Amino acid sequence: MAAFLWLIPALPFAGALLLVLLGSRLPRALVTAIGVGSVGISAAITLLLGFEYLSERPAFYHQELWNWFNVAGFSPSVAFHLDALSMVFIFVITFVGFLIHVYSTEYMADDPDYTRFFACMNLFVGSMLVLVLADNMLLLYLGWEGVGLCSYLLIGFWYKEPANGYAARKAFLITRVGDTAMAIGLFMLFQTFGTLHIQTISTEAVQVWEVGTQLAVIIAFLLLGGAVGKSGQLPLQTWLPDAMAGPTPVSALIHAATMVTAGVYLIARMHVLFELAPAAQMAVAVIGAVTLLLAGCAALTQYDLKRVLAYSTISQIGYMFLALGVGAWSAAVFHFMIHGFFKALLFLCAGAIILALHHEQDMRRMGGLQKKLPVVFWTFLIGAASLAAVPLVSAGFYSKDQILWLQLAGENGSIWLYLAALLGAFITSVYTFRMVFLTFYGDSKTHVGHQPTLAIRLPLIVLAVLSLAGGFIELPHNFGHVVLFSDFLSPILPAVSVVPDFSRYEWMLQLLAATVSLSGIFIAYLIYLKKPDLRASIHRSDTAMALHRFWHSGWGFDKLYDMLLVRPYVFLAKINKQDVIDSFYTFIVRLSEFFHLLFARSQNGLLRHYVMGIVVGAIMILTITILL
Amino acid sequence: MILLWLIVLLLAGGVLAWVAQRFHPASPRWISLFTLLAALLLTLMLWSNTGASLTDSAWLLRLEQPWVPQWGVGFSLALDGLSLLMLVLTFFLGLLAVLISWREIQHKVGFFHFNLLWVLAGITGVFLAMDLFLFYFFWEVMLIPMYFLIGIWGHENRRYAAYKFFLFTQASGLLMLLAILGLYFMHGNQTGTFTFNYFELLNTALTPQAARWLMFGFLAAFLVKLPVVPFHSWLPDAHSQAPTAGSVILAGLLLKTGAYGLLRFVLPLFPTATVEFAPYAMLLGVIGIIYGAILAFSQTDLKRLVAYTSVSHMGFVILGVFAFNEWALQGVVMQMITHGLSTGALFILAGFLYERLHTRDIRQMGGFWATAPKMAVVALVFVMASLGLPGLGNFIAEFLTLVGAWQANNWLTVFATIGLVLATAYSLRIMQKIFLEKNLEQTVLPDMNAREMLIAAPMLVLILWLGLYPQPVLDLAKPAIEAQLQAYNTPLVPEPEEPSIQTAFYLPATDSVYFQNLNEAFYERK
Amino acid sequence: MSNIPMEAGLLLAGILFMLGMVSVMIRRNIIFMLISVEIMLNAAGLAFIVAGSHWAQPDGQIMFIFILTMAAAEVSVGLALILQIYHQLKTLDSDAANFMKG
Amino acid sequence: METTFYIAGAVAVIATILVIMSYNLIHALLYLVVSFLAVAVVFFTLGATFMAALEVIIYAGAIVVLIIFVIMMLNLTYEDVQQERSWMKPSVWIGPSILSFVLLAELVYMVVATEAPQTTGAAIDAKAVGLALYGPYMLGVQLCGILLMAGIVGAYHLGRQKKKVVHRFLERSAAS
Amino acid sequence: MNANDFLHLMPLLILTFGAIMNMLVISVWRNHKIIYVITAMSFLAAFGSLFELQVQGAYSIDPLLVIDGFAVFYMGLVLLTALLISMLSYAYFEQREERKEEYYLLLILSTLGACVLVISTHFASLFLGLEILSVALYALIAYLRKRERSDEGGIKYLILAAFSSAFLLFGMALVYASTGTMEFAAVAIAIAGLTELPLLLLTGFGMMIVGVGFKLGVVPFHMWTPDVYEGAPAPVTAFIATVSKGGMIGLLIRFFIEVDGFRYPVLVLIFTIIAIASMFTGNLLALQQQNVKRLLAYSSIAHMGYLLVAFLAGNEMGVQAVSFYLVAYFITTVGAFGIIAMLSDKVRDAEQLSDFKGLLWRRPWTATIFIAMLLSLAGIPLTGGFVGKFYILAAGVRTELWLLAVSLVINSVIGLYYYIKIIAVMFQPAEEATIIPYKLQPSIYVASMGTLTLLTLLLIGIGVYPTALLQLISTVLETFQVVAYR
Repeated sequence: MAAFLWLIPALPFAGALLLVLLGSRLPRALVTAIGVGSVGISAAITLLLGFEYLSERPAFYHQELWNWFNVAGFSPSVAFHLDALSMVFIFVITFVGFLIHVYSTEYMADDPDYTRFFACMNLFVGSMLVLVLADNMLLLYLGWEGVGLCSYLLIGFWYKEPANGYAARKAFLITRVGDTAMAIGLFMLFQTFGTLHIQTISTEAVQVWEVGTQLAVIIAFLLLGGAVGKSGQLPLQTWLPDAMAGPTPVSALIHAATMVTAGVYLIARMHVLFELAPAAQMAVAVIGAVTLLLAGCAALTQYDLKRVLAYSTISQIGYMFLALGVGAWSAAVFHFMIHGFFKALLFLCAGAIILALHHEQDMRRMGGLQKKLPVVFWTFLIGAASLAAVPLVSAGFYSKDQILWLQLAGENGSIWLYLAALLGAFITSVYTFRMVFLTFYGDSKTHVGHQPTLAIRLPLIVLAVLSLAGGFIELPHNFGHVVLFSDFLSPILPAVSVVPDFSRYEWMLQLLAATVSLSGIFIAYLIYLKKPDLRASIHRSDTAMALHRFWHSGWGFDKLYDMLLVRPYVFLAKINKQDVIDSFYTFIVRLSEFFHLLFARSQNGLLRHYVMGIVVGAIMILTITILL
Repeated sequence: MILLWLIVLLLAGGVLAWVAQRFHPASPRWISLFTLLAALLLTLMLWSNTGASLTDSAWLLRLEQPWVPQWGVGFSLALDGLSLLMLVLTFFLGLLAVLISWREIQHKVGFFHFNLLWVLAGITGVFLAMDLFLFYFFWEVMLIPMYFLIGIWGHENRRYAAYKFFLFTQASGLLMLLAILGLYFMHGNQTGTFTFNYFELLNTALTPQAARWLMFGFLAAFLVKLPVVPFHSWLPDAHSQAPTAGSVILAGLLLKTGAYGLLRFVLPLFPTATVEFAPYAMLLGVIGIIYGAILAFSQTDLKRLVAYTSVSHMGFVILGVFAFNEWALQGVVMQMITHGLSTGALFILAGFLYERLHTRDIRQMGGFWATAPKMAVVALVFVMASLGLPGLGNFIAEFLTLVGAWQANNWLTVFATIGLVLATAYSLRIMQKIFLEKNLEQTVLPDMNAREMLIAAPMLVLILWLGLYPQPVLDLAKPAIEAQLQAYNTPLVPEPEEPSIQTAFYLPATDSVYFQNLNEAFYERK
Repeated sequence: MSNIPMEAGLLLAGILFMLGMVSVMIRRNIIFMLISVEIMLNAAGLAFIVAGSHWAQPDGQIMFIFILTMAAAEVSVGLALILQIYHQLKTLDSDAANFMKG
Repeated sequence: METTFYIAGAVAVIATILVIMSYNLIHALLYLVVSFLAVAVVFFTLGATFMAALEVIIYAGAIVVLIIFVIMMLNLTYEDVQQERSWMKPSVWIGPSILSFVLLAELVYMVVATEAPQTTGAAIDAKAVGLALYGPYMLGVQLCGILLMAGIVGAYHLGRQKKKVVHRFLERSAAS
Repeated sequence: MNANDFLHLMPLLILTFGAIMNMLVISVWRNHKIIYVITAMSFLAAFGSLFELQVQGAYSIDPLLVIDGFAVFYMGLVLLTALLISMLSYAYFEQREERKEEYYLLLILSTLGACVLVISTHFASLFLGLEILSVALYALIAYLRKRERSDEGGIKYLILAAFSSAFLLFGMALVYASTGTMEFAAVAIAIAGLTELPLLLLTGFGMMIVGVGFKLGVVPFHMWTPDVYEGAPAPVTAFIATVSKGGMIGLLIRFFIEVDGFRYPVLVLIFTIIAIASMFTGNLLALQQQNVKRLLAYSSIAHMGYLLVAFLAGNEMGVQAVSFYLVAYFITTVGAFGIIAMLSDKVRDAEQLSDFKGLLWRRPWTATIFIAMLLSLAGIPLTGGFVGKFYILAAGVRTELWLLAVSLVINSVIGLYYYIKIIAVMFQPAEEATIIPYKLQPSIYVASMGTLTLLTLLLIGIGVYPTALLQLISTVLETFQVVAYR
């Protein structure tokens, strides 16, 4: 089966290519077949390969397609490397991707650009697969930029609205900033190792560098830059909320489940490097912590259903970074997977709602959908529970709990990070259930149109099941002690070393986390359902409202960047539209013209003056003769 | 001899095209089409025949004929991988230029094709000449027909643009001529043989002072042609005013002659002076990258915008050339080719749009994706190529250049890399303004027709091919590049062994040998 | 025969030459200009004769003869031209012959 | 002899200055004749007797007479003298005079500053001149002939009036 | 004088004979065609007689003349150019002047003067040659008597030329006073021992430069050029630009190299200043000029500056470069003025820039020839002008005259601007012609266009394959005894 590894990314690419080339001539059914089918077959191959992998348990599969190029020893290949880490990722990508494709067939059914949508989606899936399967950094970079392109195309899918185009460009540009840092990191990696082959770097790095070598730290920081950009972490997070301008399945696939977690993948992939650079690793944790709080607060204040989810995504990825920062690699990846399930679910539900409400996204205009869209309600609830980490039943609880626990218990952990994570968990459950209550409870405010059919329901249900059950493959050791997942990853990602003293507090901490989560739900219940007065009093308070506005605007980052970077740049470009350097040459031309006019006046046609000219010349010559 | 025939073929084709117009108004098109096709096939044949001979010598073909023996001027042509690549690009783009002009050029068709073919002949000569006099000769020969192309068939401000183009290039070219003469006499006084032959002149021993001045002479010509920032101001005008075919040839080929000159002449002739000058040259490159990008961002004239992107992209070329290592130089060669394709394609698109809308103002465009999806996709690919998206040729070029430049100068490379972000800004603006947003004027833009697809398709295929499997090109250029670098030092990195992956399982650390060598070499240099 | 220093002769020639030169510059009447040029040529001839006498050679005088010839030819052509101009412009003002400039 | 030279030189200079300054063409020409005669005396003092004669005959004679003929043909009147006077404003002549003076000063400086090789001047009689003229300078004489031919042909072509024009001119001169 | 002398003077004799023949024929029967044929034949015969000279070393006819390789080359150049000009003149004068026969007479005499100039080795022959040239030119310039401009040009040239001749003569007198001889070689011997020249001699040289500079039309003695170029009939303008200047250049080289003026920094400095000033002034003056004849006049000022660069190089290469450049420049100038002559109508010459509007579409072949000529002037490859300019630069660089070389480069660029301006005018959309050339008889038309085409081919020929001409120049110049090259 390993020989078919290349088919996994190739099929979506082929699908995209077919759709681009023949798209306009194909009947819609065939478009659907190609678009969904290619990803579906990929998913199937992935599953088969996964089973094979589980049964054979090799270190990794490797497949080289061709040597990309070879310049003076710089010889990256187009080659795939499948190990446990990639396995998890390709599973999520193909499987969730497939579900979302299925969902899209209904969601996008009325869109005139149906073909373009599937072409882009397929291209995205292909690129994402290349990203996670690449055996060298350059190929990874290819996928990395490829998904950026698809993200751009899909955010701006409804291109007629200028705001969408703006959001798309913003997404591309901001991630590109991070990518640039990453590219510089790659140059340095190449300079040091003479190759960009990931495995080689991983093995060599330990030999070349001591822990904390400056070069390693710099490179790790630069790679972090890339990760931060792609994963919407501070300070490059501002593009992600705006990215919700794209169709909802896109948000589900790209901006929740897969692409935005590429940063997590990168750091996990290069974990050797980060272990050699503690400062950078600490930075990962801090960034994660700060981001999760900031984004959580921002999510509290949003009215746009999708924006809430977007901020929540940022926040959840903050958790993953937090985990990565303390060296809990597999915990991060686990949370990635679970998050992939429930966040995709939430987005898809949101999509179903939006579709039903005639593209209404404002939660203030929703309400009372509990009865009218039962399937959506229940699945949404499951997703929300998972996001809010409702204890025991939800998968999110297990993944998040592990992270919380390791903040304290992990070797690199600290109480501050833990507290931040805990606070984040509280905020998460508040905004999650704020969303639930505002959307599904209360009075119905908008007419419900489209009822979801099978193509929507099926993905919702599957994902809901996964969001519930997914957590059971990895249970805390005081609580079932299932370590299927971390075991699976253990050849790749070292287990975090736990400070043993903390083990006995584990129960307590779990309880604390559960309490926090539930109390958050309760508070949301109070404010948004039970006691509307409370909400009104918040609205009356000036400070609260100022804070609200501040959070609503995403902590003012947009404005800040606008003022610091965008405006000066645009201004600079505007004033120099005519190119100052050009005026220098114009000046030379003017100067010669001036001299021309000056000389031309001497040529006045008067004979006497001409004679005088000769005399002056004679005088000059004689003067020179005398003087020299 | 075949090299001479190539040039003669083009010249004769040009004359024939001009004359043929008398007999049938459409015949010049067919004549130049077939001429270029023949030339392209000939060069491709050369390429396919040179697989084996590449390894032992950089030079594939040489032609030496006395020309002006009194001065030591020979009609000396030679072909190596670099030249061959440039020739293929020349004829390919030339072919496209004929196709684009099929409908755009409706008056003085014969004279147009005459000029077109003569420009190409001049360019071919530049890429082949191995005698400095001959080189300068061809260098100038290509100007006049280009001047006509811009001046006669250009847009509204064509005369100004044509003047500017001509004066800039001529001024700089004459400075180069001075330097050539200086070199000639220095060599002659040293050895007693006065010759313009490139291979002989390579052995001239120069005092640092003299080398510096002579290098500046050569640089003047090449930097203006390239163009590097303070000397770029001819380019936006020339590019935006030229007819589409002219823009394609300007951007795709004429700029490349500057890069080619740097590689072929400046590097090997003045190894010490260039090293001395390298930081400044790289700085110029970085300034060009960033300055060009900023200017491109603010333009509203589509062709002008693309022209400024050329300025930005050519910054990478000079950055790479003065990094003096194989990565960078390979990157430069790739950049020459891919930039020719991508920018050429953008100009072609601008031409298509102009043909339909009679404007180049992007403020009057918008929302064309709806009616012209094919064009949009093509544009998308080349816009992405221009911002350096991996998988397309430009990425390989820019990445290799930057990797190479990084070895030479860290900070400048950082700034050059920032240029990639700025490239994103202006590239996306192109897409946004033309194909996205609302179609304000309610223009129904017809999509590309078969002829236009015939133009676009090969370019798409090539840019993808170069992005995914550039090795044939790199292999072809390799001996040539090594030869240019000979004067500097032996390559830093010994040839890597073929990675011996027989099984599906990767055996790690096979390349640790060369990585260690590289490291040592690197730290030694520091 | 004479003890006249050559310097004196040359100075005389020089002064005459300069006088002729001034005259060409300040006169607007074309005939005057022509006359002035004759003065200059005559001065040059004087210089030749001074030099020839100084070196005791006939060459200086021969040059004078040539100058004489040339002056005659020149004056004849010049006068013919002046006549022609006078008929065209009805004036001898050299400033009036001023169609071409710039 | 020396005194004669200096006196003749002074006369030549003064006469030339008067040529420059006179407003009437005929007066100027008369002064010019004086100047030429003075120069002829200078030639004589320098021992170039034959040249002195030639100066008188050709310059003072032929050329001046030629000019006078033309002046007569042009039929200049008192208005022309007035006009001449009006043209001679200080603003016109000061600049050129200064220029000439500078040039003269330079020339004087050069002539005086030079230490010319000392040789005694000797009279060259007409015979020596003739021998040289028809000896080494034979070709020169022939070229002179060609020069005169050019002059004559040129003057003939340029001076030739269209019949009609001549006619009108005569008519007008008769009327005035 | 012996038979051998006569043999060596054959070209001059033939020209004289031609002139006399013309005169006789005119007195009997005025016929344009016959006179024309006689003239052309005498130029041709004179040119042909050059081949009979078979110069071995220098043949000197003491004290005035010398026939050596250099002289033969320059005479040949002058005669051929004169021949071409006479061929173009036929078409021009056929329609314009009722008395066109004297023109040819004067043309022959003028050419004779130029020939004497280049073979003279003595101040007397220099002077006589110069004057024959000038006096004939006065009449030629003013030949179209009915044109006010023609007369104006004539009188300007006459006064100024006589004025500058006076300077030349005075200078020669001073040199003579200082050295006691008027032969170039003897002057050279007289000053050979001196490291520093006596002031008197320098003054003499200085004043001679005025005369020479005037004929060459270099700054600051250039002011006559535009007016005379504009006023003179187009073929005469071509004659002034080529034969008259070429003769002077030949003389200058001979004299300067004979006395080895390069040893004296003063003279070199003067010529350097003149060269640079000429290049800049000429080109800047031409920049916005709307009258093509004036424009070419200004450009000729600049071209003389270029020539001085090679001249100042003062080496063998410099002389060859000057000679080569002259060939190219002559062809170009004759071609350009030939075109102007071809396009002119009865009343005025086609000299306004607007007269050339759309010429490329109206008369493609004529325009192409003109473009070739302009490009050659600008020094663009494929034309002789390029090789010439290259040669000059090479000579300059060889002697390391960097300042001059760089000035030349800058000026080439300035020059380029106005040359291509004319070209640009020619390919502007065709309009109604403002000037309608006289319809020539087909045979004359074909002959004239044939001549111009031949010139173009020649120009491109020496541009693409200069070897033959270079070979010729170097063999012919071998006999030219150069005292000392640097």
